[in-house]
Amino acid sequence: MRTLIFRTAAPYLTSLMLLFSVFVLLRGHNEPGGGFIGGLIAVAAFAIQGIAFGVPEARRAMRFHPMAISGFGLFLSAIAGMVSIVFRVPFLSGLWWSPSLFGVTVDLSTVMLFDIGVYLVVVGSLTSVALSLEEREEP
Amino acid sequence: MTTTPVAAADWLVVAPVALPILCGAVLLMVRHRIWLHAWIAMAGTSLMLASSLGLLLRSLSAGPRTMVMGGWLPPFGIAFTADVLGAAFSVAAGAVAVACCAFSLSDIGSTGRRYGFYAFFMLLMAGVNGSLLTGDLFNLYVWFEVFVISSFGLLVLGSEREQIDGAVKYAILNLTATTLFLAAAALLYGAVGTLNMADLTLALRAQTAAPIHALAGLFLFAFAMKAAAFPLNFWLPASYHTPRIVVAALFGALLTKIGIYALLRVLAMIMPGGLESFGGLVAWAAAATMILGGLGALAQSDLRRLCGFLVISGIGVMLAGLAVGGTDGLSGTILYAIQSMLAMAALYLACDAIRDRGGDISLNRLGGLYASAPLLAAVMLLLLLAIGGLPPGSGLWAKVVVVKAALDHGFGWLAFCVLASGALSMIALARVFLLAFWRPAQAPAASVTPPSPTMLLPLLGLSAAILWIGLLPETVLSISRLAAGGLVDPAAYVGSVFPGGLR
Amino acid sequence: MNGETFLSGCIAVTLGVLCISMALTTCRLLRGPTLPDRVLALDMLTAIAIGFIAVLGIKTSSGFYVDISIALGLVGFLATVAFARFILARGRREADPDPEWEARRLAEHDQP
Amino acid sequence: METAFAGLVAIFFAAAFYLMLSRHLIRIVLGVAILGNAVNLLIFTAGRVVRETAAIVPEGADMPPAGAANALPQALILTAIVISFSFLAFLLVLAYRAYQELGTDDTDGMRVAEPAEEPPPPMGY
Amino acid sequence: MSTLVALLLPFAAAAIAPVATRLQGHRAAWLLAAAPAAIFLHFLSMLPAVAAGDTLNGGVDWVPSLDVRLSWMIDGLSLAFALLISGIGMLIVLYAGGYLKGHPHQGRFFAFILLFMGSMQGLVLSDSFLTLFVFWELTSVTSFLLIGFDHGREAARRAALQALVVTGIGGLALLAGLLIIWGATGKSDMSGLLASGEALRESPLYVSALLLVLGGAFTKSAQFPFHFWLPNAMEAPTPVSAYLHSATMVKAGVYLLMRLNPAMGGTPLWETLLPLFGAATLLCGALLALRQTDLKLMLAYTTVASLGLLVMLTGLGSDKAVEAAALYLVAHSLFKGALFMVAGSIDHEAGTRDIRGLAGLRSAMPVTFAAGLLAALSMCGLPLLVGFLAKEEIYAALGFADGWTAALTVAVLLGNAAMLVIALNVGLKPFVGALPRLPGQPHEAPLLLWLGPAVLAVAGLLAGVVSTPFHRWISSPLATAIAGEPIAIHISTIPHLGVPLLLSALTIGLGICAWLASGRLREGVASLLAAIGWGPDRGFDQAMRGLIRLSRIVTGVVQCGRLVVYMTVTFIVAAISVLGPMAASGEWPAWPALPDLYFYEWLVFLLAAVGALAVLLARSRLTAIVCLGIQGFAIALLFMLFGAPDLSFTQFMVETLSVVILALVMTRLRLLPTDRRPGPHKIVDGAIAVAAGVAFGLLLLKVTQVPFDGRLTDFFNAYSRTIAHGRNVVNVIIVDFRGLDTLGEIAVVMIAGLAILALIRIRGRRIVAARREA
Amino acid sequence: MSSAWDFVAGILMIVGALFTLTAALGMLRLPDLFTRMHAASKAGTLGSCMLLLALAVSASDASISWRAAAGILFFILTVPISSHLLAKAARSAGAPVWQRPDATQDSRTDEVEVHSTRNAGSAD
Amino acid sequence: MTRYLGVALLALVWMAVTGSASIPNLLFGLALGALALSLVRGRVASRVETVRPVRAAVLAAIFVRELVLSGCRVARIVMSPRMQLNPAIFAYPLKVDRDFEITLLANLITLTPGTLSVDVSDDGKVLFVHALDARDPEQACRDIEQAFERRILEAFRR
Ligand code: NA
Ligand code: NA
Repeated sequence: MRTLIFRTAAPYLTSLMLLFSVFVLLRGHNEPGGGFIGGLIAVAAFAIQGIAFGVPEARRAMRFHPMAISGFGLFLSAIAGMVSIVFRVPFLSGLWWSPSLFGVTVDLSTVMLFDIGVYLVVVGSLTSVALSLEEREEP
Repeated sequence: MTTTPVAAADWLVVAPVALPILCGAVLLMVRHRIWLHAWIAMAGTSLMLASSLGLLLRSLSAGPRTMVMGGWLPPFGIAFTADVLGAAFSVAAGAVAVACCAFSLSDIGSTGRRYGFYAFFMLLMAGVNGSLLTGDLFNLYVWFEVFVISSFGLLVLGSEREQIDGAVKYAILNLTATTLFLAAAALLYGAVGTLNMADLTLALRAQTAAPIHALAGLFLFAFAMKAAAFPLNFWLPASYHTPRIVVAALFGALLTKIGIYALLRVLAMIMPGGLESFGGLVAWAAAATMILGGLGALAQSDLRRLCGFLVISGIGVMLAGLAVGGTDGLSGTILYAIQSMLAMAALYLACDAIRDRGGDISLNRLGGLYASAPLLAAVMLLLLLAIGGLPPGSGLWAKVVVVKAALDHGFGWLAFCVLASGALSMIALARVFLLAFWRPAQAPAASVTPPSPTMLLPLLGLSAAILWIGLLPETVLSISRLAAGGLVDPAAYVGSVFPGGLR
Repeated sequence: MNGETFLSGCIAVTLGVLCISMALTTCRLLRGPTLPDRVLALDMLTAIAIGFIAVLGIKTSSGFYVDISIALGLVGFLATVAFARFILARGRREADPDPEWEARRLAEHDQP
Repeated sequence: METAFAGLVAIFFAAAFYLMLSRHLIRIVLGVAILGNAVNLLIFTAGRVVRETAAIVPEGADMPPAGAANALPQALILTAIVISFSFLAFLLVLAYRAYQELGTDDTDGMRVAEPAEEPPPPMGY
Repeated sequence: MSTLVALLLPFAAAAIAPVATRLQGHRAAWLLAAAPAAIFLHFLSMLPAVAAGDTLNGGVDWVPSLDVRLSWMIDGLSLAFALLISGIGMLIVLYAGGYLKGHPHQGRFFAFILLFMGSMQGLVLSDSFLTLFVFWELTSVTSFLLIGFDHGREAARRAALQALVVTGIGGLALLAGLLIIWGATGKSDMSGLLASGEALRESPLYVSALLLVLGGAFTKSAQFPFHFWLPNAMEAPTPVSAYLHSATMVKAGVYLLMRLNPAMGGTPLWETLLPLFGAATLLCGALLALRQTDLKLMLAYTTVASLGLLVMLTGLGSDKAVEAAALYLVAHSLFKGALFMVAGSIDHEAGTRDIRGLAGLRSAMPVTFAAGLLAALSMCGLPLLVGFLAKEEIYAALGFADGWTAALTVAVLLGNAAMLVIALNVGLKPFVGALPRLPGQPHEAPLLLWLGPAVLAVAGLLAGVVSTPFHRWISSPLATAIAGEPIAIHISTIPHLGVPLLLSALTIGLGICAWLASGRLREGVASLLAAIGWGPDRGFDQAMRGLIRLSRIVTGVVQCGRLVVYMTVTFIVAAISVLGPMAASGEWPAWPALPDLYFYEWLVFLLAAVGALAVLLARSRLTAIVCLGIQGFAIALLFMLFGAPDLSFTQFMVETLSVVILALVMTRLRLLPTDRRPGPHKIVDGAIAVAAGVAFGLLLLKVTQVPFDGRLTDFFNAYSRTIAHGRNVVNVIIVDFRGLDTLGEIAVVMIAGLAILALIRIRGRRIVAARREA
Repeated sequence: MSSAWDFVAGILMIVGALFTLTAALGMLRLPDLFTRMHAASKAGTLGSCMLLLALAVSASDASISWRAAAGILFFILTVPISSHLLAKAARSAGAPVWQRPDATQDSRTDEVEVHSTRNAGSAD
Repeated sequence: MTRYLGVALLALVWMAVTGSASIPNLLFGLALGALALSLVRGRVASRVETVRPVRAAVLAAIFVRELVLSGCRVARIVMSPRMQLNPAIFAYPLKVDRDFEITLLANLITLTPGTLSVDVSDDGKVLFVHALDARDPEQACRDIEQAFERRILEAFRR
């Protein structure tokens, strides 16, 4: 959309929204949020980027085709479930690993990996939808 | 709270679902490297079939196998339980998938692949296998949706006017069915407080307060719609003839049978009391379905539409078995479903081959194929026999079992309808044989393409399977008996979910 | 008067007022008369919902409500932008006016 | 409270069904959207309803507060919302493409796949 | 050689037939005929045992779970049939080697005929009901292929379909009948059934079982009114006609009746229906035969008549009748097989089968003439030939005991006279007189063509002349099996004075008179039939067309192509499937108490309801979309008010996005905004919608009134933090406790994205097959 | 938290709610899109911000307050942009600007009142 | 330079939002900030030359006051039985010429009493403003210039 004000503000908003989406994603296990909602916020961010600067620019920004990202997300989630085969526990068992970084314990888990997969699927698929609809709308 | 260590072999329970999901994901990641797609898909479906076979063998030798996702003990986690019924359906579905996948190698072009043919295909299979293996009612809904959305994708891949039109009706009606299934599942949860099928089975045999008849009615409605039973069958003839034929083969073989499977699992196993209160109604619906399917097949000139009505006719026979009930009735349903998967897939693929060789799909213009494609004629003859229920086709035995069960349980008129619908199907297909094969060519032959081995082999493979069931039905028949026995007396199923005692 | 009772009283009043505001905005939303009016009303509704959620956050003294408010604000923003984008595109395509717009255009002038 | 929800669910289902009985794809799609919400509400109600207390374990505690809302139906609804949203998006685009390809949103006019005048099959042998 | 090998050998021979024929041409017939020859010898070796009264049983398990065995029961009946099948089969294979010499698909033909032979042999030997049924239907299928062998002609295709439809459907009736018998007696095989015939006859299911079995037998054996398919089947090459439609397949029905006679026979129903239909068939076949000019058609109609005769005799059930049936069965196979082959040879040599143009072939085709004449005389029932024995026995069986048998006797008399006419027409007329101009150059048929008729004709002579061993080895065991009790046949070719001889003489006299006037007789019959007009043959066409028209009408009504109708029916069914059971079982909810809501909660509920209803009433689609947004928002608020922040969160996001996409997509369509349903239509739709909506509301209310079992949630609450390390129980359920749901869910999201992409990007007819790209 | 903050939060809430109410009233009463946008973008924003502020004030946890502040920031960032876009879109689509019925004829020109030579050209 | 500033700002926002000031969180925030900015790369380059914190704070304070005032004014208009309105759109010639400043000004105008920025001309020289009381557009322009435009220039120019 060719409007100066929106174009000036859009990058700030987009990056803030992306940041917020990651925040929502990561805290989903303890508070409302999680991969799906985080993903939706990220989609909104990319959609704003796309509306402001055009679809090609938004596609460039994403670097990969959105559907490839989506596929990767599903792959990640499925793999997160399959890690448990190594530990002789059932599919999709939550495995936790808490390494210490600078004296702070960081909880890493297959569950989080799974949720990141969800996030990526949502981001990829819905961005793909939004961008391809927007592409058709552009004069 | 969590289960004991799981042997690697137990992963077979989830492999038929996890493998295609993984393949689908990878296919999307390499979306533009088209040459990889066919290889990944072929490998994925083959492995999937292999794991389903392994699962069937295991469930035959060691009874139902359960894996609880995340290791959360049932009924809290989602259980995947492979009993003979699920595993057998899964094997049949896998066989169809391998055949269709191989067939598609020369049938689906680069655009179709780039826009996700194989991804849709793999996820469809994931949904189908998930539906067959899951032991959780809500999870069943999820897998339903997975294969439904994948089927949407496959249906519109090509975006021809006909496809869009068919897809509109298909999508809206199917969506209604799955949504109301979801409502039914939620209501059942609200009434009983659990979603695990084994747990539900136990609970509903104890519970009396739940409005079990109305819930059964709702489930019956939803699944009958998925199965395309009269009067909820509209979506099928409206859409199945529109996509590429290999896609139609996949649909015709699998999707309605999942509806039948769900009817078996949910109504026959979980709420048999609810089903009984509908016995007569199901029988009427079954009769109407099969007669309507047979008549519909006779009325068509487009071979694909004809096949669609034959699918419906078969569904009627399966419903008849369900209406009759008992081990014999249910085993008839199961046997019929299994052989019908193979036969319908083969029939659709044969139609594709007919169109290839004959240059048309309408009975009004086809002809002369007996001379120009004798092998195809042989296959078509076999399919005629299989679907019409004549020896040495596979349908014979299924029909015999259903008819015998119906007669034994005092459903003489239903048995008559089964036989009558078989006769209608036989006439319809015999007319196809007469007109498309025996009748001399109607027009000078267009440029006839020689059949490629990737199209011929799947067809022959399926035919071999059909012939095998027709000639040596004992294996499949005893499997279907075991499967039906598992529904009538679900103790083994429940025991595999709750090994340490009930609940 | 205790702070907590005061607060809970305020919360009840606030929720009521917000609901009334929502109802009023809904009236505008239903009345339109043009798409921008409705979009504006929807935007307003989002804003009210943000406030509503904040009040519920105070009522339950839970931390997560504010996140929902923020997310709602962001997505509501997207909605308005998208609608504006759409109105703009349609406005440019003179050959393709919304029939509704044309129909309401005259009536517009008669309103107070 | 369940009564109020049940009433609302009935209204939603009826509204959805009424819309879906229309000939126009747009109204059908709107009906599908409402139907999704109706079912979500139904799931929510079927798991019984309590006021305000979310099923979140407070910091330092091991369990959610007593009387917290039933978490399971919520999780089910989350899954269902996502799925019905995906379907709605698909249906919408499908409706759009149907309008483009078939030139109408009146489903009575969509007779490409099942034409009104189909040639009869050969009557001979 | 074991009987199992004998059962399977024809199929093996069929498998190698195409290859052998490709390598050896028509000479492969000699090789292929070895299979039936071997089988013939095998069964011949059983004669002593069977003649001594033994029944040989055996078999292997086939489908144990259905109690189906590939088993055989060899008594006089099945052995006689087996010998006829393999013996005539051998001759037919040889005959076909000559008849179809040089035909491009001769190998296929051999395969089909051997397949048929195997099926027929299986049919008569089978002990298990289902095995019998399988072979029964296999004979229908193979005859379909054989009749349609000359598929280029529409008549052949029609005849093939007719045969398949009539005999296939009859087979289905037979299946039902057999299954009923199985259910009624608990026996699934013939040997078992023969031992418990009493139980069956007294069962309440006897009548339906009998009617169904008769349905199978009558269609297969071309009994009136199902007789029409058989003459049409003459479209098949002559070897097929000779084999299937004289000696074997059409006798399957007779075989079945004879087989079941001990178990099902003897009842008033049996003794009425069989003679009645048999006599009707006999007369009908005889009448129709008289009007034919084509040799094969004449024979075909007399076959119909003969089958009627056999059915009638089987139905009468007296010892004499059984004897007559046994004799006539053998005699008919021999003379009719021979005559068919003779007719084929004439056709082959003279190039025509029209009786009016045929004469004087005796010098050109002496061997054929001899064989034909011999067979014809047997058919006429002249002394020395087996046909005579049969006819004498028939008349002996009938007598004039009462009015019923008297009527039957008259029928038989007329029928036999007509058959005599045809016999002379086929076996004599073409050979005598002066040789006219013929399409072909007649000279003696090659060995392969005359061998079959000659052997059969001589066999007929031998059986008549040397009747004592014939009776001992063949006909008496056969009659014994039919009757179910020992019967010894003594009739010899030396005529005894009595009523039978008188009737025989009468028959011959009448027949010769008729033959001499056969031209005028033919015209008379033809004009009679023209006056009747409609017959079941034309009826078949009308039935098929009617069936297709009916199916088009039914399909057009049910599958009308209008989504509105589909939806209407769907929702009506949905409403019924919930409300119906509730009403039937009284599962109504209790009258609920007024909900205790805060006023702002009421307002939110109201907002949701208003939003939803406003969507209905909105006069423009934009308003509708925005109202949709309102109800979505209201629901999100409800979720928030009732302890579901995650849901609320998601609902807000999703609802906003939905509205945006809806508006973006939908407003691009230039459409009339309003609902254009007529008023009454709206009321009906509204009623359906309200009924279905109320159904769900009531069911939900009922469910919430059931005490809730919160085990699952208790578990999740207890272990969410402690084991799954998450404080948000909802999210822990989503990603851990029920992670699989989410995996499926994201698969849906991914696929939906991909499908939408495909939908938007692909624009019609772009997917072309890879092979066309190449 | 001390009860003083509770009072502050309560008052903020009430005032915020009243602002929201006026905005909603304005939405209903004001004559055209642009004037309604004034109500929404000013009173509405103020109301919501005050409610968020009340949340920040009453929050037990500093991080919540921080997030509430971030929310206010986001809100103030987004509202003017979205209303600008909507106004621009509506104007370019031809939305009429309401003027007093009793205004003089020359001031009813409906379009931009030019008071400087610099901006004689139209925007679009 | 501004790129790193942006990353740092985003990291700060991250820490505020997550409510944790630990070093891993800071590092993580920096990484996320860098990632987020890289996704909108090229679009945030060198808009802001300099920031004078005090002036900016003053601007912010004035803005808050104006916001409250504008809310009150809308309330007064809406609540009055006969709404005193004289709305119109007028053009405002811009002095600021950088995108960032124009945006800021337009946003401030929108949130403050009686005015609403509708559009910016394509050349970025004119701002079209809708005013509730447009009886004296000249005065309105002067008000805007005095209240905001001058202060923006002060806050963000050397
Ligand atoms: Na989530
Ligand atoms: Na969550």
